[in-house]
Amino acid sequence: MNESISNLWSIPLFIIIPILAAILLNVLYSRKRAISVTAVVSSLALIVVSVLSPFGFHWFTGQPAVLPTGGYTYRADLLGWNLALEYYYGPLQQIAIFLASVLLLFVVLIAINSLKKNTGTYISLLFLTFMSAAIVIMVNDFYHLWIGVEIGSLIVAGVVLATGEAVSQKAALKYTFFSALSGAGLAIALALILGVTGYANISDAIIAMPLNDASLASVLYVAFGFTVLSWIYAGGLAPIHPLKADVYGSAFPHATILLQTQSKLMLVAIGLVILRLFGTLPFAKEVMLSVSVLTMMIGVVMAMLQTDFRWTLAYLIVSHSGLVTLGISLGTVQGIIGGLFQAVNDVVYMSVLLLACEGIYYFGRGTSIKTVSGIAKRAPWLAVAAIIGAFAASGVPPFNGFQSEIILIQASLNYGMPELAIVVLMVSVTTFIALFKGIYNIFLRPDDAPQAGEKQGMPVPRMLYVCLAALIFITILFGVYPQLAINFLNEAALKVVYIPWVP
Amino acid sequence: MIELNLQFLSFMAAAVLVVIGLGGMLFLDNLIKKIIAFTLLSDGVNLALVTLGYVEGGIVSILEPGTSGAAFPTNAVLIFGPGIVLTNIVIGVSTTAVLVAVTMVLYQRYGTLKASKVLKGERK
Amino acid sequence: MGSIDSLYDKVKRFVIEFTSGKGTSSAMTGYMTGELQTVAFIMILASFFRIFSVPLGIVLLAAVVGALFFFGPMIKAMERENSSGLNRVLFWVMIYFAVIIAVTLWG
Amino acid sequence: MIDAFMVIAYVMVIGIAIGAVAALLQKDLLRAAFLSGAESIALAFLFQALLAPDLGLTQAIVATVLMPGIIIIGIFKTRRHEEE
Repeated sequence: MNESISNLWSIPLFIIIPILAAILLNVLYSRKRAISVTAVVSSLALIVVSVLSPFGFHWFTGQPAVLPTGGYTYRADLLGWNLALEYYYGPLQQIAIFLASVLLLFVVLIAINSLKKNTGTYISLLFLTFMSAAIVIMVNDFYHLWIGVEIGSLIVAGVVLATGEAVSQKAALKYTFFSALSGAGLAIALALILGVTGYANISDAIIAMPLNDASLASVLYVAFGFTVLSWIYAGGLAPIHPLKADVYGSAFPHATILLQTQSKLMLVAIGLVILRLFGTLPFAKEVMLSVSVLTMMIGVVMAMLQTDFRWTLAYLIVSHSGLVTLGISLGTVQGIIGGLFQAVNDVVYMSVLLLACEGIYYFGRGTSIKTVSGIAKRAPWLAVAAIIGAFAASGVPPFNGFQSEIILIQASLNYGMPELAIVVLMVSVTTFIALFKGIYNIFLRPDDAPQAGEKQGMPVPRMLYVCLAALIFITILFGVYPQLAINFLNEAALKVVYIPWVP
Repeated sequence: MIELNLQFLSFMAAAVLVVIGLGGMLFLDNLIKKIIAFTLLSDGVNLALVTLGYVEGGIVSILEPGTSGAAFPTNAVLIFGPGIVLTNIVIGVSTTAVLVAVTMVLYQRYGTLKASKVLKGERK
Repeated sequence: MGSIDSLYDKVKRFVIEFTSGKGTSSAMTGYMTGELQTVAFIMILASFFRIFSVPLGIVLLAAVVGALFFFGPMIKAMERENSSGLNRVLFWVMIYFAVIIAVTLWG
Repeated sequence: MIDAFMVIAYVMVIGIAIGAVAALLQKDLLRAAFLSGAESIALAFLFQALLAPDLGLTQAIVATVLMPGIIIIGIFKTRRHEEE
């Protein structure tokens, strides 16, 4: 580990730049040129900072946590409690935040091009979505974890409300109601862990965890249950998935890119926290595995039934977050690498599909597979992009989905659970069927009744094709050279498994 | 025999609040009532968190000029509960504001507050 | 009541159940494939019980296969339970949480 | 051991329970909002008894002004009585 043990200049920038950009954009409100300049410059700055930043820590209270050797570099007892509110920026964080900021740039570009009025407030919400995702992926203490999850869920409601449709307002209302349950659950869980261990820092808490004390076991189980509840909520896993799918399906497709990125990063971050804290409890991994298998199965089956391409994608996102969960909850090095790599790939290929969906949306007649047809004649490149996205999502070799799914399959075979491998295979096959049901009907089916004078919709902004090309390039890059990403993720997985240290 | 001390009583009150809040969110049909039930739920969680940190016969965990520094960490009420609750109160208020705003928009659209009519899960 | 359905009647009812909802051909294929997927998934889940004991797994698998084909289209029930009604989701979450706590506390 | 302090705590606990139930049983939403505010004020006193006076102050402000205010704005923009 060659990270610096001192307060790092770059980590606060990931929080400060989005907040400042959000405030500025909110003030600018509808001045188009100023908004586009501010938004693009801020997201470019985020990309640059994420590339240039070294690895290391930032402590809010000025005191570090324990070192991996068990000693403290500096310790100040504040009323007997070692606070150590801490952010960590490492390889996993670097690749995750880099991808998220690239996607933020694309989303901002498309939002500026497509929306007509009041773009300032909307784009500031997009920046805050990125900020909550960055908080949760970098965090190493319960307090910021909880605040990141809470802020994230409120902002999701705001982004969804921006479409102004009835279905999105309902989705936002339901999603916000549930933030009560998960936020309260996470608060109780972290209070219990704080009470048992006495540390707010996760690395400290793991070392101080009284796993062998039988009298405290039930407290730990209750804390585990509540943490799993908020994990399910933040990541959109099995019992709460209808609400999350509503959220994905009723937001603008380009906003869904950021929403699913935020959700995947939260899934990874909270999942790794649960694994590090409670991984040694009996039945903890089994509970997580059952959650992931249920999510994959229900999500993919529900995706088959949808007749709207947006909702097909929404349920597919849900079911693929089950794949990520599967890898993380296996708890082996290979499994964690597979899960993290799947999260990275998932974000990329689902973005390709969602941008294609956005392209369909521009042709004016919605995204229902019953009414839209024959798009391929009008927009051949959009059809190509959608088909490449479908191939990547269902794990066809030259694209990135294949690489992570093969790691997941190998990991579950090595774990001694061939059923899980079968489930992963079935999920990828069914993804293919569900996507091609939509793609055939929308792109390839001949246009059944092209009435004269029918509204043709807006032209697709050129920016969308540029973003699609860049995302497809990343898809193929990770498919051909998976080591590019795996080198980053390998260290994180090793740290999670062998020393309970920040991933 | 459980002693009826303050901590036990507050835990009971918190449990009552959480149960009433959950029941209200689950069984009441009016959206404003659901929001009130939500505030009751978050109040119950706050009370539970404060009660977790309570120490029988302790002192308030604020360093006043008179208190001795040595006895303070052992006697003071645990600080993590209040620390979380202070944030939770603020988050509860903002969540309530978002909920009320969305409810107002939905009322303008549908003209009713009944959740069974407003939140019908229809899709395209 | 002793009305005995012939196999034809059963298959006919099975197919009609699918078309009662959104009766287009594209929706129909989705429902059919989804039904088969559900059956396969639940069979795989049942086979998980082999980690406790192999005979139990075999018996359970056979029972689940029988039950699935007896209860007809599972997909309808699944779609109904997966609707995004607020109270329905809240109910499922409570049950789920209770199951998690019970499993971990007993285990 | 029954002293004045414990009596106040008992009263507040009972007040919380009654206020919560009464707020959800009202047909008049405005009255429900005020009752939930009353419940929150009882909670503020209980925070005081639980040795968290800072929280008591915050909760008192939130309970008397912010929460009922937000809900009452919502009620005035929608409707006052629960429909059958």
